[in-house]
Amino acid sequence: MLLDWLYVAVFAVVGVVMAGLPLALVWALAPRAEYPQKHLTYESGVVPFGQAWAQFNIRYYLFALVFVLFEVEVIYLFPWAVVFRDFITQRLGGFVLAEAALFIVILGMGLLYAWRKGALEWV
Amino acid sequence: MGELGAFIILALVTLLPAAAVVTSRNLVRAAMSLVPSFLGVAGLFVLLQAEFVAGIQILIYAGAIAVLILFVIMLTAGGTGTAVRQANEQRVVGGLAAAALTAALLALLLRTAWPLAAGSLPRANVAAVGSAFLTTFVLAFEISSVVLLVSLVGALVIARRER
Amino acid sequence: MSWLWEIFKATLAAVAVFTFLALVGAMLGVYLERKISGWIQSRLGPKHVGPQGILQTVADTVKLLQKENIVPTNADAITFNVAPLMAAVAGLLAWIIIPFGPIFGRVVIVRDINIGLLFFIAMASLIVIAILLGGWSSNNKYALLGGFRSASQMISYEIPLALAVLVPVMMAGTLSTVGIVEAQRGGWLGIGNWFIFGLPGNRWLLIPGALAFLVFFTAATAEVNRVPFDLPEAESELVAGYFSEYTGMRFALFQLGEYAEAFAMAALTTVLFLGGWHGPLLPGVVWFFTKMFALVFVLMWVRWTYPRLRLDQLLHLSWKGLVPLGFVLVLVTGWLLI
Amino acid sequence: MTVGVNHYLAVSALLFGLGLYGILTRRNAVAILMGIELMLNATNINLVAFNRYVAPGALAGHVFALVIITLAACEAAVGLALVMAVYRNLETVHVDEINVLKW
Repeated sequence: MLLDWLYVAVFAVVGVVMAGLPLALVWALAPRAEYPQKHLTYESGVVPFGQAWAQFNIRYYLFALVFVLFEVEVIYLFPWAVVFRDFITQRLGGFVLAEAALFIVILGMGLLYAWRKGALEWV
Repeated sequence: MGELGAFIILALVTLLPAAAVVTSRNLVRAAMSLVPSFLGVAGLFVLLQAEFVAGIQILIYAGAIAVLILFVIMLTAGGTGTAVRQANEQRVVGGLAAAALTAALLALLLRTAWPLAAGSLPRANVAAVGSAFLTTFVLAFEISSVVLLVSLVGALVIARRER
Repeated sequence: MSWLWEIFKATLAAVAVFTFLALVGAMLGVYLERKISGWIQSRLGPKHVGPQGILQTVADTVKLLQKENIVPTNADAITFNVAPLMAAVAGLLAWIIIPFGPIFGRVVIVRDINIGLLFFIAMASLIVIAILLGGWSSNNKYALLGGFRSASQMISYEIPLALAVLVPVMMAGTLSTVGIVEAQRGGWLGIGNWFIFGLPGNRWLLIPGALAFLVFFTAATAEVNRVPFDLPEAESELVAGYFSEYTGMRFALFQLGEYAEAFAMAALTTVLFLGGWHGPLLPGVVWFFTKMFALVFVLMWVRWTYPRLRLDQLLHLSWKGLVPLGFVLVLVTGWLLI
Repeated sequence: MTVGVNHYLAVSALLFGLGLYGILTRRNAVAILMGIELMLNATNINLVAFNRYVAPGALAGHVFALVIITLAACEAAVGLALVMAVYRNLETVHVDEINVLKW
């Protein structure tokens, strides 16, 4: 089991090195013509004005919020899904399904609430 | 020998970015260095044979909570935090207090003789966690959905201006 | 020192998978995309460089190598460089759990992690961070907004992706990809037991299986920002989405990450629903690659047939369509399995 | 020598201290939340370490750590909702500027 994750770590390190290789090549090969106008950000031709940081709008946050809370639900459903068939063989399938159904219904009410209150609207 | 080397690397990968999170002046860089710290902790979980918890740590912490924190930082113009002083004036006192607590914790944790038990965790720990959730910890399983619902409703009410 | 030998083998595997992704994923993918879109619009696509334009993407890469890397004024240089690396590495890591099929009786897979699918979805969720950081660090209003929109789209489609994955996991009872493909063995003509056709025991599972396939493939298309969900980098929308400030090779790294993820999603769909390497006559690996490239063809074919969804329609489809459908599918599969 | 439970306890104590330092000395509400996340991670390391070394039979430590991750997500969600509400009304996220008891 440790070996699998050793492969993951080595893959990450080798990935960063291999992805960095072309960047290093470009650093070595590419020409450098430094003049300030080139570094201006591209605002489709218009001279950039003001700071880049977005003005305040809440809907991005609402979607991230609903995402986090529904992603957390995955913690409970993944082990349930893996172990579901074993419980069926032990004749406990109905009981286990009822547990998960209760879990999903409660969270479904959360989604319904967000839907009715318009938190999922983009406008 | 290998496991100790892996442990040291992962401990560094956890602690150094965590130090960067609490001391960095640029807020988005602080949030960015939060991600390797979470991945380091996930690595420690793997060394502790807690594979499912490591997967969930990567998925929820590094993939969802870090994204939420990045969103809020960028939305509240925290990104411009570079110009604003980040640490408040009680930096020295805070540092001392934190160091004192850490020293006390270390003394307490390292000196007590924990009742170590031999044996190793079940290999397929997703199935083991699943059956634990569905049999012995059913209450935690169901209460968590209620907690999620309550926090979703609460967060939506707080964040949105009532129209 | 056995683990030193293991690290050596892992590096070899990593280099092999990365070159496979860079060559087949990025270069061949871009070439196929241009040829297929040309063919769909009854024009020829690249033809001059090399026979039938096969070397076109090689020429593009060499050109990219000479492009200067420009970092916009007072952008955060470190984040600006880290974001494309993160996207490319996350795309690469997703390939660890993809089983290519048996050669000489042994299944060719980098490592069969026993929380395979959870690891895959975790890697897919790391790309959102790379996109957000890329958008923010370019210090360009449009790149930042493009980063927000693209990140919102990708996180909204991660929930249906995870829910659709639950259906095959419930049928197979394991998270490891090899286990899921093994559970789809046998059946009529070697096809009967694919999860898209339900389990041999009860064929009623055909309905949730096929629906889960559709939900998964739609969510996968959205995860990879391809039309009809490629609003963030659409020409008609913001300048060029989150990578409008990225020039030269860094832009190519974002593309490599995206194509690697697109191929990984196509490969995972074959593993989960279309029986991985199972097929009537041909050897396993051939079946796996034909199914994978068939799905890649569908991804490219959809690009020229569907109009682009507006962002609110896109989020509407996910939160009000796919997520409730995902919940219902999980419950129906559970009910049918009892 | 092999990695014992004390190694993990040392790492989690240090992480806990870093998180506490972050909370005590940061002005930005979101940075304080990051400190809280670090402290929660430290407790998770402890739980999983004890489960591995002290009680390897049942998976109580893993389940507890998963519930803590759930609560950390809920806490982050509600905490950041508060930060957004404060930012909308008071135009600031710096905690020492939020001293007006009335909105």
